[in-house]
Amino acid sequence: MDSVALSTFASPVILFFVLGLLAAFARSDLSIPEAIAKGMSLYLMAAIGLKGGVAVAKSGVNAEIGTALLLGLVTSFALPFAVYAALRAFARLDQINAGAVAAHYGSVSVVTFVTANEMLGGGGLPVAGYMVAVLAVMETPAILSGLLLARRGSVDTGQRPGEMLREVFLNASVVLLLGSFAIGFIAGPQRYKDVQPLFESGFKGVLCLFLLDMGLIAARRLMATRALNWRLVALAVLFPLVNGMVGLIAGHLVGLDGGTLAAFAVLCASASYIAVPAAMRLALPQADPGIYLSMSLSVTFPFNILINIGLIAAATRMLG
Amino acid sequence: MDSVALSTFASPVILFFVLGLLAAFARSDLSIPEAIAKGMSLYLMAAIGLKGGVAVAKSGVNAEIGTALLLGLVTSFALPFAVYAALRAFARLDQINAGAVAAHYGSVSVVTFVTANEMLGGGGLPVAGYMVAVLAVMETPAILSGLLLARRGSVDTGQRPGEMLREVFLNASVVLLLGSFAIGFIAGPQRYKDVQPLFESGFKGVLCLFLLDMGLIAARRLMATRALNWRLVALAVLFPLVNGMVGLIAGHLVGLDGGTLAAFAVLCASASYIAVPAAMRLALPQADPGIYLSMSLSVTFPFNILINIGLIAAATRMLG
Amino acid sequence: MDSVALSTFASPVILFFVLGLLAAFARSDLSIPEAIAKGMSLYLMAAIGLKGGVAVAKSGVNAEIGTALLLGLVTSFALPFAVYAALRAFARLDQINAGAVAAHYGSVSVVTFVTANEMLGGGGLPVAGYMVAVLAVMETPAILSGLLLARRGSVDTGQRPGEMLREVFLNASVVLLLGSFAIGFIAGPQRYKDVQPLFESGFKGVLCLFLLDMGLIAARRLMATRALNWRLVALAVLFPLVNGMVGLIAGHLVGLDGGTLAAFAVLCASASYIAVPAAMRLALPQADPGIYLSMSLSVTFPFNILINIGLIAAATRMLG
Amino acid sequence: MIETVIRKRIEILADGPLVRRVTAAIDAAGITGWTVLPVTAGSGRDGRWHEERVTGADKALVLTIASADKAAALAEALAPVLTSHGLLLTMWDIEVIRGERF
Amino acid sequence: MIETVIRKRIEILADGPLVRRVTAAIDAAGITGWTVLPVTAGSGRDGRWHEERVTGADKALVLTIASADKAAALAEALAPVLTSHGLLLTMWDIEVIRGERF
Amino acid sequence: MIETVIRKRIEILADGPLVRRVTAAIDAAGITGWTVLPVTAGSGRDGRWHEERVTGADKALVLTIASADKAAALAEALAPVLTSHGLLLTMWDIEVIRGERF
Ligand SMILES: Nc1ncnc2c1ncn2[C@@H]1O[C@H](COP(=O)(O)O)[C@@H](O)[C@H]1O
Ligand SMILES: Nc1ncnc2c1ncn2[C@@H]1O[C@H](COP(=O)(O)O)[C@@H](O)[C@H]1O
Ligand SMILES: Nc1ncnc2c1ncn2[C@@H]1O[C@H](COP(=O)(O)O)[C@@H](O)[C@H]1O
Ligand code: NA
Ligand code: NA
Ligand code: NA
Repeated sequence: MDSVALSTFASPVILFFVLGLLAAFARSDLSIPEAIAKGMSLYLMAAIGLKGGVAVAKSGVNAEIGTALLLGLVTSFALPFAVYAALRAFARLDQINAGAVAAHYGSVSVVTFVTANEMLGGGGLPVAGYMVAVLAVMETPAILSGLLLARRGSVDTGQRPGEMLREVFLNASVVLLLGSFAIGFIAGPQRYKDVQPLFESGFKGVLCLFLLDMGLIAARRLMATRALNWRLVALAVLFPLVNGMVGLIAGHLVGLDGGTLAAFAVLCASASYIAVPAAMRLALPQADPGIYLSMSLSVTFPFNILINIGLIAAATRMLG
Repeated sequence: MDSVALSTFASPVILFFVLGLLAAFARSDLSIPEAIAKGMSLYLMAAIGLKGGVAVAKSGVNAEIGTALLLGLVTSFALPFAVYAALRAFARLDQINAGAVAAHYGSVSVVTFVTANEMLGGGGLPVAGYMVAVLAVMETPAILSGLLLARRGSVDTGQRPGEMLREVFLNASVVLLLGSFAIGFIAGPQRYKDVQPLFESGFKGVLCLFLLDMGLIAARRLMATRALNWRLVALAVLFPLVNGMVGLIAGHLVGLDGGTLAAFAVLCASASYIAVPAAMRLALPQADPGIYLSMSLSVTFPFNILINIGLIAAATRMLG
Repeated sequence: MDSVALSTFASPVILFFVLGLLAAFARSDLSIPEAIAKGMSLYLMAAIGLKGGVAVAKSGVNAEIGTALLLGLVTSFALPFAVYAALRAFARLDQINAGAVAAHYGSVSVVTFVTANEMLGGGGLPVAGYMVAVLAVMETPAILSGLLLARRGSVDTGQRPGEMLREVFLNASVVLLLGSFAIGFIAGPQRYKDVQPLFESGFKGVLCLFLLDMGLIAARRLMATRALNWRLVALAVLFPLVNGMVGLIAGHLVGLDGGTLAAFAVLCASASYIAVPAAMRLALPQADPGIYLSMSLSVTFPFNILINIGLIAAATRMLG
Repeated sequence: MIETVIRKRIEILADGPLVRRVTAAIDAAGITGWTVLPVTAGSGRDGRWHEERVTGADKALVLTIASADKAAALAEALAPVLTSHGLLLTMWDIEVIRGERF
Repeated sequence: MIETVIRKRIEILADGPLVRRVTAAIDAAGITGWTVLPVTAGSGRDGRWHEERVTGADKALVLTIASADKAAALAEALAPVLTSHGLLLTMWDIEVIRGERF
Repeated sequence: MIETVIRKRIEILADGPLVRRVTAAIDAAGITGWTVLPVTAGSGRDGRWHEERVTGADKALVLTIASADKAAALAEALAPVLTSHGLLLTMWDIEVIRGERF
């Protein structure tokens, strides 16, 4: 294994996540107030958005960015189809639940991306700033394909389409990520200096505390769920592995490399547990949150953080 | 236009405010938990209080401070009379609502002051530390004049006068501003060093996130209000222009100059949307919060942040 | 008096505590949202845990640590017996309330420790990193002795013993303190650098705001309480004095010295107002929270912060 | 003695993302207002949840006061969503002062 | 079977700055206690509001349990404020255990 | 017209550390679910308290809907804790839609 993978378990960021998992499994009453957790997630998104925008202001806009954005859009839209097929065939999930779960795996997890960013950067694989924009555009196309799959080709949600589209394209994390990306880009490196202490020096520490909370939430949900069976758990490990490799190959083919390639693979490997569940509550209320949240949050998320980011980093090094 | 005004729209602080406005107008569901917003406003007040107190500990107490405090007291008490007359004559507001709105314009907005402080300091117009104390003393006299106007010369509020006075003189922001000002003054530059990283390095970043929230709140209120008409909107733009000029002239006459003069003008131009509304709920419940909050928060506040601070900076430079 | 004691009242940390006390006594409506206060207390615990663990990773594990941990365990278990006797004899408290109060004085206050750490370190008496672990092990043994005393030798709590033990040994602060201590120890000084800006630079500033809140809470509770009489107040001042001296002598005998000895004495002098009250609600619901919270939080805590830490520092210097 | 009138109080527990739809139904039923209360944890047939606004797994309680007619109309309007989206609706009689508002 | 008695439950929705006055009225009516619940959003004749503690535009729900007599006295005492300050008061019968407290 | 059935609504105010015990009793009574609401302040015979989660002095309101039988069983089961731990329990009749769940 690779130095990134090796040093993973001695990094405070990962250790706090493990502490959260262990504390919840031991049924400790440790918990972080909801408002604080929400505040930290807003902070993390604003910070990576800004940082990405400033990086692009420095490096300039180029064709590679367009390619990556397009690839992101296509992948997010396409991945759910394969995921859906596996869920139907192997886990024998009904159409609605399979569609809902598929949407989660096509979309992305912001925290997985942020953690990968830190670990890759620290391991000599720096990630291009524009990947924040790729992250943002990959959040929502999967929702559309998930709905198409769940509803036999119709995305009619019984609600005003405007509400659904707003929910999808103006959801909080997309707006905040793209908004602070734009702010970083407009302000540029010089003016960014003023706000750098908060958004850059504090970043890793906040990530520690946020992952502590994510560990608590993931483990508590896992213990409370009645919806998982071994087939679903197996798929929740397989999806990030396979999707990560798909991302690695697709990214390599269009010319991404190094940390940027690895980050793209991580995006493909990650599953949403914020934006997509909220959309599913509205559009597919019959789907069981016990299934999709437990898979994405309690199995795939820890697997990505603890193991898969390291694997992807190793595979990237082999490629380049 | 002036460099301060020019660089305004590329500063992250302002851009986050604009992001909040745009996100709310686009009906995004982006929002910052109330407890976080409250926490940030307490942080901002403690930070400017401390900084001001330390600055005065360095520069020493002098007659100028006494003059500025007195001028602040008088202006805050006097401005509502002119504002009231305009509201009655031009917007044909009834006496009670006119009195309530007038109280807001005599009082001040802490966030407008903080933002001006950053923009003026960054634009070569540093503000004297004691202006924090002026800010604090200007918060409440306007409440008395507003009540006098609304109640035809009587401030009887149907409540125990003790409660009203406590509300006015011991309200949270006055206590925190003056308290941390005193702490900064007692501790002095040397002992301030220990807490400087939190209160100074993080300051601009927190201001960004706080203004993001203010943008969301201001725009959402504007869209939901049914209480504004064009006359009220026009006055909500006119008041900061005129009051700012009044402040500039009055401050100039008593000998203020540079950033300190500009900051005083900004205080006159700004309108309260925290302390005064709370006092009005108690003392003038018949007044419509839809009017006074929409005017001060949704029109005057953005106008000051985006345009008027720049204008005042330019005018100050012309004076000096 | 000693320089530590002298400079106490000019330190921002202490001044914010005094501001909180004064604001509450003046009935200002200043208050810090509960979620923010909880978030700050989690931050403070994670930060001292990390720092302690990193320090031990640097200094290495040695026999002194084992001695100190053992002494901590024994003292926390033993102190309640003396406290109980005094409460019964002098304040004529009934058995249940005396047992509940005794548990508080055997246990420790995290914030008192943190404040002492800062003040001692700043006054030339640095505290060994492993004292964080001592703090954590001293939180809970006193609960057992308190229950033994309150229930005439039986700790049967009418609840499943598992629940009680979990409450005691896996309570949030023990888990977070020991967990982040372990993380600091595993990560070591090098990897700690990444998270240092958040956890170290911001520390004193956060402590200021947290003590502001503690001042508000302590004074408000004091004003609202009907449960205290002069005998209880006298004991709430006497306990920290006597327990501090007991800690100083015991620590001196086993070979602790300097800041480490002083910190141990402060732990003995301090009384819990977080972990123990929660345990008492479950196990001794008949005990009156008005008594134990008012004594530990509203009398002993301010007395320790404002006076006793300084006295202990002075006594430590005389010893060594 | 102060005069009171009898009205219906309706409380609806809904997932966070659905609250907007519930309040829109209240507005559409011609009811004068509503108030939202936070909830922090719960348990039902779908298992437990705990204040996880981070994962969107939050709920809220919408409370509204209306005349019996309007309350019935609201219940009727919400009925399909109640079943499909697992909302919880409870309703009872209360006395209000200044009842002409409702 | 456990014994229950009938009492009144009163809930009053008030602006944040007014909560202190409502609880003072409850204390003055000789009622043994009260409890405050947070609310996060609402809509009424004056338009919508949303958890804006920053602008002081927050509300809270004060809940108190009392005998019918004391409840009536409280309603009477609050009546003027109800109208002038736009409070919302609802009241209904409930069963309580250990009713002698109230 | 939509069909409603009558059920009991029970609300229990409990200290934070005790909430787990209350919900366990609800589960044990065979009731399908419960919901927890936050509370921020209160006053009773033991004096006042104000959102002090820091000192563990917090409370919560547990709400559950059940048939009259199960409600009575729950009240019976909680009765000893009610007295010893100072819980506050109120109960009243409500109409629910899709009542077969409860
Ligand atoms: N019918 C209603 N049901 C529930 N809450 C209401 C109702 N009407 C008003 N409210 C609440 O009371 C507040 C003030 O109402 P109003 O005085 O009509 O603006 C609103 O913002 C709502 O939170
Ligand atoms: N009459 C009441 N109405 C509403 N809440 C009450 C009442 N009495 C007590 N409470 C609540 O129950 C808590 C404990 O009451 P007590 O056991 O009397 O101290 C108080 O702090 C209040 O939050
Ligand atoms: N009997 C009940 N009493 C109170 N709340 C309930 C009850 N049943 C369900 N709930 C609430 O409604 C939510 C959804 O319930 P369910 O659809 O049964 O999973 C739960 O998570 C609880 O918060
Ligand atoms: Na994905
Ligand atoms: Na002004
Ligand atoms: Na102790």
